[in-house]
Amino acid sequence: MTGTILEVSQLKTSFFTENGEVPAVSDVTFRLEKGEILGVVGESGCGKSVTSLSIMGLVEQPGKVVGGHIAFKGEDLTQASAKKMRQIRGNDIAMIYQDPMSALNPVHTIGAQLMECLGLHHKATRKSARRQAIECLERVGLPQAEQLMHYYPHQLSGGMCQRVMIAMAMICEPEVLIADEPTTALDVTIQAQILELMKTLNREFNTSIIFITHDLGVVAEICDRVLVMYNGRVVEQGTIHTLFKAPKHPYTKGLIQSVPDVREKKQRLYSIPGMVPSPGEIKKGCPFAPRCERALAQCYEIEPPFIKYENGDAVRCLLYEAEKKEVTTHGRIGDFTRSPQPKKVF
Amino acid sequence: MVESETLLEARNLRKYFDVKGSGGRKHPNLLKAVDGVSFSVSKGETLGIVGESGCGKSTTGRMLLRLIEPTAGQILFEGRDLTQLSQREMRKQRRHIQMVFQNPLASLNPRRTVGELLEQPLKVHRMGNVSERKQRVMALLKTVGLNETAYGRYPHQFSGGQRQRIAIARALAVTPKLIVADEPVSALDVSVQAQILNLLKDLQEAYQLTYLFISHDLGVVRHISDRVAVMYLGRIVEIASTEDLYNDPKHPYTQALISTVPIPDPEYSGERVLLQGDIPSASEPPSGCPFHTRCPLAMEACKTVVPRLQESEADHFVSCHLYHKVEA
Amino acid sequence: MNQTRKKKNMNLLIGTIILLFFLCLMVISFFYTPYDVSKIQVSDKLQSPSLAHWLGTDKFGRDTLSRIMKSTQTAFFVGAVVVVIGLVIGTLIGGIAGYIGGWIDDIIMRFIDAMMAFPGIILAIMIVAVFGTGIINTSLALGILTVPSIARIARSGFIQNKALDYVVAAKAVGVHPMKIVFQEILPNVYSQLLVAGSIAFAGALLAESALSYLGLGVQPPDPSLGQMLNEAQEYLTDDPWYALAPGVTLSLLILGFYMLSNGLREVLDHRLS
Amino acid sequence: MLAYIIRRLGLLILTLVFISIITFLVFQILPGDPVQTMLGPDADPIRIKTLRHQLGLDQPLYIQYGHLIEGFIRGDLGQSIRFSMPVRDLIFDRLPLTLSLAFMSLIIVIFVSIPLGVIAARRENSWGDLLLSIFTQFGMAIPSFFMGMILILLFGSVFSLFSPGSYVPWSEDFWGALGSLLLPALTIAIPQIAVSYRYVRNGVIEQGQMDYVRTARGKGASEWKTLSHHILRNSLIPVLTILGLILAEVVAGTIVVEQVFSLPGIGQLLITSVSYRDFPVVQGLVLYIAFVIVVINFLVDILYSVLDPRIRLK
Repeated sequence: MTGTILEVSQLKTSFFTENGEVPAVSDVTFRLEKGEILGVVGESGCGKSVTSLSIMGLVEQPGKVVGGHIAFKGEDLTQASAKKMRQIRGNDIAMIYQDPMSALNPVHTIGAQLMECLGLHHKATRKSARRQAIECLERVGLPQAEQLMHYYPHQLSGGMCQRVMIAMAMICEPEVLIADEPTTALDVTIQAQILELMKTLNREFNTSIIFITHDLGVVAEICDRVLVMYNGRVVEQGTIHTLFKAPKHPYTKGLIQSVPDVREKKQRLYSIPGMVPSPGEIKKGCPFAPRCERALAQCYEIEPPFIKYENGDAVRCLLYEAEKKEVTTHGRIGDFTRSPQPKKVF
Repeated sequence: MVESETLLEARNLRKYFDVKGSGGRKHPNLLKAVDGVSFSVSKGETLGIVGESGCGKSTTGRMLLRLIEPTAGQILFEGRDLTQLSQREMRKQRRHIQMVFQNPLASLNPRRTVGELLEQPLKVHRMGNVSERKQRVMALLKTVGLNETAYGRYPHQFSGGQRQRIAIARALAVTPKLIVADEPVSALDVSVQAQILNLLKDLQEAYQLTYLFISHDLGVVRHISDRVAVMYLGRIVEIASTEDLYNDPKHPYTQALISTVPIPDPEYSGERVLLQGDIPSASEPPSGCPFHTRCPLAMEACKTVVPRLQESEADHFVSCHLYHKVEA
Repeated sequence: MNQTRKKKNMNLLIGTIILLFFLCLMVISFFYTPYDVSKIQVSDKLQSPSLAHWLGTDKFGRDTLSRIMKSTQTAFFVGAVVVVIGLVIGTLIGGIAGYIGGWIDDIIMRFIDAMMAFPGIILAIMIVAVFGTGIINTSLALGILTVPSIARIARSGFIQNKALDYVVAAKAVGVHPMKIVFQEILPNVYSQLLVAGSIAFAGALLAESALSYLGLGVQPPDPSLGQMLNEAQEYLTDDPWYALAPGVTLSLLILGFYMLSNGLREVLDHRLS
Repeated sequence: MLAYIIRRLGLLILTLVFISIITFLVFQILPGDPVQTMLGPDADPIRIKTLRHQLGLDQPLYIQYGHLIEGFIRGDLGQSIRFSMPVRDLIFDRLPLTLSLAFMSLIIVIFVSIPLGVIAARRENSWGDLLLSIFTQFGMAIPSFFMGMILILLFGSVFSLFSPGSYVPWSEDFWGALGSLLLPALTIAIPQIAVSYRYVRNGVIEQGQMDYVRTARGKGASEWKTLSHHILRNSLIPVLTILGLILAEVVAGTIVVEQVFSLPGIGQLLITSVSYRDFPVVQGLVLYIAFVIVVINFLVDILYSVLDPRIRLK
């Protein structure tokens, strides 16, 4: 269960609006190892969802992937034909979304929607597709799967819909599952159930998961490694242990400190001053500089380099340039030495 | 705990909604959004109300201002029963109880400038003349950390956090005694959420405000509240001081709720209580204890007998048969 | 996105230009028309356009341009009366139904649904059949017929806005209900009503001309475009100009109002997004 | 589902009662005595009285209303004053023509507007879309009687394909009947195509942005499959809601267009009856037309619930 399954390098996705080109994602580089859960965390507008849609080839007009590579098992998805992408989507890379209620088609039954996936990728008979669908529903912990096949999405609760979505994503046994804020719309007790389910599936099927969220608690609970994104860039990357214990980037530090803790009462929360910039708002220098307490004069001038460390961690901040071990200005994937496998949490 | 003066007391509040449809006219389905809720808020404290979606926390908050008319129960504000007031008297009372909503963009009329929005409560309650009002608005903007140039601009020209500051300034305008904040930081990013929480704390200190803080986020509630009430299916299942409730939760639901909050610390290895199944629908609540369908510790009695909210330790109330003998 | 913005300006721009042109024509016609509208000159009948008669003449030799100019008076008068009646009564009824809700809303909506089930023109014919024809009766009949559709729009606007937090927030501040209706909700609904009003204007022009064409609307000597088309129909193949001139005028007028409404709607959508 | 149908049926009856009351009131209570209007201002008072009695107008209102409803249910709508024959027979003579005209128009509307709307939505903001939106604005702005004249002018004089006023009944010559009805049907259909086209276009665009469409693409469904299987079904639901309105307009359209093409249908009967103040005929016609439209609206509602499980399974 080793090996890299997905490599994203220098991904750039822009939206072409009346105000010209607005980059939603600029220079995102990471790799996803087989069987790991990679967290992507950041606030609204940081480009985390656009990154996932870019991988799926589902960025819609007026958006477009304008640069970089997405290598899936050696094939560059940015260059793949529409037909090839359709074969990969749902079969090799599947996705689940934030709002499970609206992500299911209201006029088709659960069964029909599940079986559609099989029909698209495997030439299964109706009977065997039906059997597989029912099995899949049972696997995600839905009771009375048989009857559920005839239900419509509006007859189920949010938590059940998300289970159906997961079943739908897993039915073709994909190697990569992209989960875009899958628990944000759910209550805490239901969120816990879904997180548990995803951990189990990850363990059982060795599926690699990209888990997008804004909730640091969720990241700490489920992920092996994390990317922190800000304004379309990866600002820090590391295993959850190093990232939470010794965050490097001032933004990561601020973010971790500003979360109220359910275990203890802090007298005062740390808060990052200012507000989240919209994509394309900051044209020069480090996008976090205006909110950064440790910003240097040159932070407003130079785009900081993506500094990578031996152990696979990386940070995009001028403060660490002095102690850099290995610097690459544009962070090409081949330039950094292979990191040791991240430690499994379970 | 030091006994302090009670500002507001809710007694046995209930709100039943008629659900149109299958029930027909003779047997309308009753949705018991809030089913007998009692609590009190002392001057200067923050009472947090926490619970999952559909537990009735928002309805409770809105009933305190009679934005939703209670089906039954009393709301004593400074000893006066608000449910007995005429509409006219109630409008006057609203000067003392203000509200902050979850989505600031929706709660600010898009066609009014920030100046107009902040002046409106002053005008309604006939406070000051034109120039005094303008002065007050400018002062308010400063208080919540906004620039004076905000005066002539429209809500959509601000970011989410700034809009919430505007909404808070509007609530502050008439120097209320109580502010009901309904999920005021849920729509905000983490970094901005911290700013608004700090602002609320600062304002409380500066103006001796009393808050009723409604949220689904247990971390946020812990941070801001002095006491916390946990709601489930229209009832309060536990109410205690924040420290007691979080360090020693009594009700199995509270225990599960606190244990399932993801902790931003990968080393943390607390035990998680995973609840099975979904929250039942409020229009078809279970018999007995509303939580018994998901409770890991449910007993036979829980299915039939509704537990009452009773003191189990000093100032720690819980509604669970585990702590009180079942009364036939 | 770029293109929609251009198109939006186009709708509003062209619509306004067309309507301003006809408004000017109407204003001028109060003081001046090239020929006397009712002057019959049989020797000049059924002429094609010429320098003397820019748009030709009708079967009695009357100047078509002059008659079209006078007809715009009728068109704008009927349209204005219809829209005013529709907007005032419709907003009132719809607003009450939407804001108060409950059984009052149920009853009003049943009544409106029943009225909407009738094709408008049939109701108009029915009313005209009883009250008699003529410009005033036609306007009143069409005005009443416009009420349901506007009431529906007003109602849904009030219902939408009533549930929004800013209305609840105004209540929480202690604003009087009447002030909430007029100062908070209405300004957020009136842009929708403006759009509905300009569509209703187009609808009124369509219905009035249809009635007049059928001989059941505006009666001579009041000039009307529908009437002119009716007269022209028998000469269609031999003297197409006779029908084309009033027909094109009518279509342009209606088009102007439709474009105006589309333009307004797009401006509105843009502002809200 | 059954509960839904029963509730709709209740609404249907309620609407019918409302409509009959409106019709009744317009003809009975409003100022302007119909008998006086019928016979002219200087009519003989005795004749007025006799006619009033004949029509049952001297009875109390509720009895008159009862008679109207009773007659309507039995299919008896009284005698035409002008033609001295039962109103029912007059209507049934002309019904086939008007019905086939309305039906043809509806078919044209559906088969033209849906593909056009889908195409425009898929190429949103392209030149084709822009052009279609201009065309449809014209389609809505040109009054049907003028549109009819333009078509007669084009197909009649320019291409000599059609001669107006040459109606052939279905029983005599099928193709002839079809030919003589095609232009009028098209005339009625054009503005409704414009209306329906917009709903289809906006529906497809709106539904195309929904999350479930992304899900379908995420599963690997092709564009065609996504459109046909997911988007179209959902976007036709709002189109159905205006189908009732379109239908009412189509029926209204026949009245005017029959006049343009000199077709002896219901519309012509209505107009002549109004001109001759033949009130029993007018009242009967209005009631029947309203009845038909309300029943069709009811059927549309049922169809709506079949297409949308959220309503069916509430």
